[in-house]
Amino acid sequence: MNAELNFVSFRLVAQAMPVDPGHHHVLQPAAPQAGNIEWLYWVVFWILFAVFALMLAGFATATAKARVISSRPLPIIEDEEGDHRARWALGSALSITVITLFVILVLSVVTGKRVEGLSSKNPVTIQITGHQWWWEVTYPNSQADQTITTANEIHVPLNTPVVVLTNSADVIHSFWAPSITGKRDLVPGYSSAFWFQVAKAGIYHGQCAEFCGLQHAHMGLSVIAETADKFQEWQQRQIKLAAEPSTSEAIRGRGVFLTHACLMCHTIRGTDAGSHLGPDLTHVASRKMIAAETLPNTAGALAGWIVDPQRIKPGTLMSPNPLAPDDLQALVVYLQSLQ
Amino acid sequence: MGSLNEPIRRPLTLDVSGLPSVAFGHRNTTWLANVFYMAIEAMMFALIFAAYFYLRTRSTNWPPGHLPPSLTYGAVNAVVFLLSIVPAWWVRKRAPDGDRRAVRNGLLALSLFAMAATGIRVLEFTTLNCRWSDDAYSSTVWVLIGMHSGHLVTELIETLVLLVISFTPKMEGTRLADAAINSDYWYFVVVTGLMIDFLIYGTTRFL
Amino acid sequence: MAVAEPIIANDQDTGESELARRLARTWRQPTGIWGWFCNTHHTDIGLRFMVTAFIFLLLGGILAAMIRLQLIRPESSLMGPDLYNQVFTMHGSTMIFLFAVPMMFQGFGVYIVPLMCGARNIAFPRLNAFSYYLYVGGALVLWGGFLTNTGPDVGWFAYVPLSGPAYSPGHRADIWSQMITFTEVSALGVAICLATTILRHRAPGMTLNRMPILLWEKLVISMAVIFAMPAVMVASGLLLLDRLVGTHFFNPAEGGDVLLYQHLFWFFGHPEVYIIFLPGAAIVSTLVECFSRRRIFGYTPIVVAVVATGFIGFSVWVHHMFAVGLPQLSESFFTAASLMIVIPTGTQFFCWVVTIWNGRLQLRLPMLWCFGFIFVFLIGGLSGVMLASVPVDLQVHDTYFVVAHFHYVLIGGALFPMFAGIYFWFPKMTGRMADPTLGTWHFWLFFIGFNLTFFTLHFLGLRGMPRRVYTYSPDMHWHWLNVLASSGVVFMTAGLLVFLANVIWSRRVGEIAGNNPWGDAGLEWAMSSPPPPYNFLHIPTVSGRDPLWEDPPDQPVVVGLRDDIRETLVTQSLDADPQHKDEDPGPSIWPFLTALTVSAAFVGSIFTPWAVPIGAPPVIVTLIGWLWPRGQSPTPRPGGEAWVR
Amino acid sequence: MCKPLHIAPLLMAATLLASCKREERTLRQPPPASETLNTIQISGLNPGANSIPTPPSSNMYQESAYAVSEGQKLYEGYNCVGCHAHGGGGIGPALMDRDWIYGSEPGNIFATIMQGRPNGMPSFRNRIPEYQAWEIAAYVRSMAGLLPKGVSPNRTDHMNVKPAESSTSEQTPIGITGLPEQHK
Repeated sequence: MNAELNFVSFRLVAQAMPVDPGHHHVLQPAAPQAGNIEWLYWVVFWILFAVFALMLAGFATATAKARVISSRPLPIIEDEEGDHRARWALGSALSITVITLFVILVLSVVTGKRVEGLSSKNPVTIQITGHQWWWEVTYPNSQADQTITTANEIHVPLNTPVVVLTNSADVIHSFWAPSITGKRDLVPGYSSAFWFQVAKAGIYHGQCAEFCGLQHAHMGLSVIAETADKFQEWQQRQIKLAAEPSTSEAIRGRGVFLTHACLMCHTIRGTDAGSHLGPDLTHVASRKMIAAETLPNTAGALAGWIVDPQRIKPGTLMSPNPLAPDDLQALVVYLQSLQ
Repeated sequence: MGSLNEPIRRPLTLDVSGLPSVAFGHRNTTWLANVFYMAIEAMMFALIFAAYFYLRTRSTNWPPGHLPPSLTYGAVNAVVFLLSIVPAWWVRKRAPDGDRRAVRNGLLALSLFAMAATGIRVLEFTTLNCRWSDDAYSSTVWVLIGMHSGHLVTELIETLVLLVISFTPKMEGTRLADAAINSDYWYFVVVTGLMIDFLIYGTTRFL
Repeated sequence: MAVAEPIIANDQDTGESELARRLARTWRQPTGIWGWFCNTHHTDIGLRFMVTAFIFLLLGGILAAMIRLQLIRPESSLMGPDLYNQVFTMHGSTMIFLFAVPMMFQGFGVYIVPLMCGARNIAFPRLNAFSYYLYVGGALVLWGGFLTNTGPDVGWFAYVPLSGPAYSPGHRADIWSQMITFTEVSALGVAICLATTILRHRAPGMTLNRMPILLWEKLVISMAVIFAMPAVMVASGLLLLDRLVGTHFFNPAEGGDVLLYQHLFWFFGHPEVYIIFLPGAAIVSTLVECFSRRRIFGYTPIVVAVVATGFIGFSVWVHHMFAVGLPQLSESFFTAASLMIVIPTGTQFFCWVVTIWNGRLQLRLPMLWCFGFIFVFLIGGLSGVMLASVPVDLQVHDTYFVVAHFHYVLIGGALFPMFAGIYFWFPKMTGRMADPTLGTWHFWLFFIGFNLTFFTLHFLGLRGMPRRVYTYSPDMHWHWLNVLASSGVVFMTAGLLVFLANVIWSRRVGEIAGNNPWGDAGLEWAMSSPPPPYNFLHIPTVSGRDPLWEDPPDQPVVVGLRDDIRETLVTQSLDADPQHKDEDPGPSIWPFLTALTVSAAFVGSIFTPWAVPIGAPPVIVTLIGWLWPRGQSPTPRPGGEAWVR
Repeated sequence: MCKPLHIAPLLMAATLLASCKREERTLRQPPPASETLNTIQISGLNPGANSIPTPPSSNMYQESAYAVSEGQKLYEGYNCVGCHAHGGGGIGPALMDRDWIYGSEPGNIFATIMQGRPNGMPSFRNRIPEYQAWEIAAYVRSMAGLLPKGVSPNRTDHMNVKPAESSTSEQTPIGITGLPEQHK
């Protein structure tokens, strides 16, 4: 019965529509944090490259100078004098080493301060909770109905400090968006905080960096940096309850959602579905990707994911849903209406 | 500087035929191995002590939701440990003199003390006021006492084996040295035992 | 049996061959299958360690090839996540616990150290044999698990809570945890044997000040093992308790703490790196001296550096945990400590340059591998400096950049020196020279393949590819770099095949080596190749750091050790003055039987806690069998000369 | 003489298979075996008389540590805890004791989850996929000590509210044991 839908395999989807997952490069920073680290990286790199070149030159010169070709053991050299002469060389080499290391230490500590020290007021606060294998993203607000909950996509306003509070629901995960800042582990039993501030509008890809089980490879996220206006607009939309379905197919789709396995795990605010085992789907259609940045959020991919998620992310807690084709169609239409 | 390929004549010798073949104390190689062994064990205890204090910082109350372990048996065992130092010291003192009778009596007394300590330890488990699967605190207490009990039993068996040997003619030089090393190890068991007592009976009350 | 007259040196011309015959009979190891399990001679056990570890290098290499094959294209369906996670965990665990330490520390140490000390056997040879069997037991447990789909799938570090009872069902993590117990007990046993041998069985005259650098490093490593390995045993032991009897050490909901595990693990994990690297550095120091044909420059600075490395190695573990978000002050401290490691390592590099500079370099095969080490390890060490810096580490931690870094450090620090050492001591072990042409092919194939694979991984890391992912999306553009990295595997495999061919061929028909083919200074070259079961006809005495180079022709030898029992000489720790005689316990089946009972208890406790009380009595019985006195030596009496208090 | 040699590989193969089952991670479930359940009459009054659904492959879930662990996650996630607590019972009956009102066989528990029972247990048909219901059934049985210890989880990372599944002693279920007479 689900055979006709199996063609929606991941690979087909991926080939049909290549998606740009966003910037994801340590050396292409888009935020002052990653920028400072990139600067430090290159400074340290060139210092060490010089060290490397000097050491190799030393060995090469020594080899060229001392090499004797012989396949029998040569007699031993008595060279007290040579030892004596070389002492200053060892001493000065070590002094240079110590000075170099000290410079690197100072640069590192200073950069660390610049990366971590929070200077600005009125930050946007985001709570990120790691799950096997997706990210729960909450924008807490003192009024419960103003709190936004979404998954895997983090919208942030440009040039505004963003404080990220981290937590984990199961095992250790690690939040990492290389173009923005270094990583931070999400450790169960610990809540910690770090901050960043994006300077360039765009979509930045991130990925879980701590091994967290079967689908560690498919635990992506994206940071979407946009102007303050756009961010406000997005926020206002997200606060709303789910849109009422307008077409008959969408209404049917909501029925499918509420009478099948979907409601056991997912929340759609404004309906009876209120479980927090899986991502909140109240505004699922506003996201670019699904399944923790594994598939593009298109009708085909969504249908393929609902029918057989284990094909795409083997081991995920989401069960296969062998729905009748028109039920599936209606469900997808409904989900796509949840802007 | 001799050439490498010439046959080397060796007219000079260092004659060691007169050297002794039994050594006591720090000269004995087994003594050295025992020191290394104790270092390994001490490291393990130290790490679990560290874990104990580390976990302490993760709870507001200590012990969390339990009564501290009852003092009775712990206190009795501490006294037994302290008294047992006497026969251990006696064995260690008399062994280098080759006094087999004194060593045998010392080993007998030491094994009685070790048996008493083991017996009391069994009772001690019943008065810890927690079960290992209750929480992290209880787990640590059980592992500390459990690990130490393992050492206690090992030491008891070792002493008993030495005691049996001491009744045979095999109780000669090297075995006497072993008996002395066994005393060193007993000291180690006593010291770690007292430290653990302090940790689980003391810090739960005073910290 | 009558007590034989000690051979007195004056009539040594007639006595030498007779003495050799008697010693050979006294020190003979039993043969046959039963005898194989009774053997306690260090050269045999050392070779077994090396051969077994090499087999696991090959097996771990096959797993590595599987990983590279899987990653050669995006969304590859070659392996699913379940198998892939087992494969990379097995690769790491095999290489660290079943190859690197058993080869570099146990294998080379057990084989070379007693020979370099001038001893007839290792101290506590039965403990040494027992350690070998336990190591094999651990290896069988791990690979047996893997072959029955019970291979650990939680990473070689097995972080909780992923490896805990809630997220790792079945016995996979238990297998990992008990493999740790097996291999660490084995390493600890060998550490005790080696440290005691070095401190008590050195030839008279080999004061601490004259000890070869290799012995210094083995001593420091033994100490590092003694103080570091307990940490991982505690970590894996507590993990096992959490999984087996439901304790709460790592359960945050009940006052446990998941970072406690990381602290314990890395308190072992970082010294472990030096336990693997220092033997490599020791081999390089030995070879640089030999092939520069002069005393090594900077003996004292090198020794100080080695000891310092041993100490500093214990104060840097937190740099594996920068990403958990520690206070800035402690981050700066651990950055500084991690950078400090460069100073002793740099010292060794500078001393090697000077030694070569002022010497007459013979670039023979083992030395070629040393240059390979210098190039590769230098890159790894310098990228390590980058990782010591917290901000940079936060970016590249847990990416392929780190994978590249530690393969440069570990393959550079262990595998290259290992091949150097094998080619160097091959004549001593087999009596024949390894073929230098094949060895050179081996070098270049391996060197090119290695750099192709692992240098590329740096770029993947900077492009944001995390470690331990079983696949990646084609949209991430990591594809071609992965193809490039995987292509290096072909060269490395070819290199290893050439090596195996070389060993098989040279062992049979290689050039006969003689006692000291390289003209080296160490005492291990003073006897025939391969060494006789008694090692030294006369235990030598030593008057300098490079005995075979410096000792005058009339350097005294030790006489007066009995040749009818396995008598050994014990010397003082510092000055190596003869102190007393000891008796080597000789071959015995009991270490093997004890290893069997201990293994049964360890394996049983994967499944039930009752294995401990049930498994203990057989262990006790075999231990008593092992230690029960059996000697026929006459009883020394107090007051007699054979007695020292 | 030869016979023991022949048996050895067999034994090895047997242990191998046994461990395979325990360690198997069946990530892609087979399609639902049958639609039988939909045709079963919902009659809460006499459930023992119904034919008991059998799992797709015999004991596939009972012998897999992974399936039991998944069942545990679902038990928490689907809020079974809300009524049954962590096995100790509350609004709903206790699950870790010997009393089985509707039978202790996996099929009974499966039917209970799918059909619901009078006095409060709702039906989860169409809500919980069949394989997940089997996994939950396996976990429920592990709480009562009816599964081998090797597959039962020892503790969760939650508050410690009950003894470990694998430390629960073997129990003889009382009440309806589940197997219809003719099967016994």
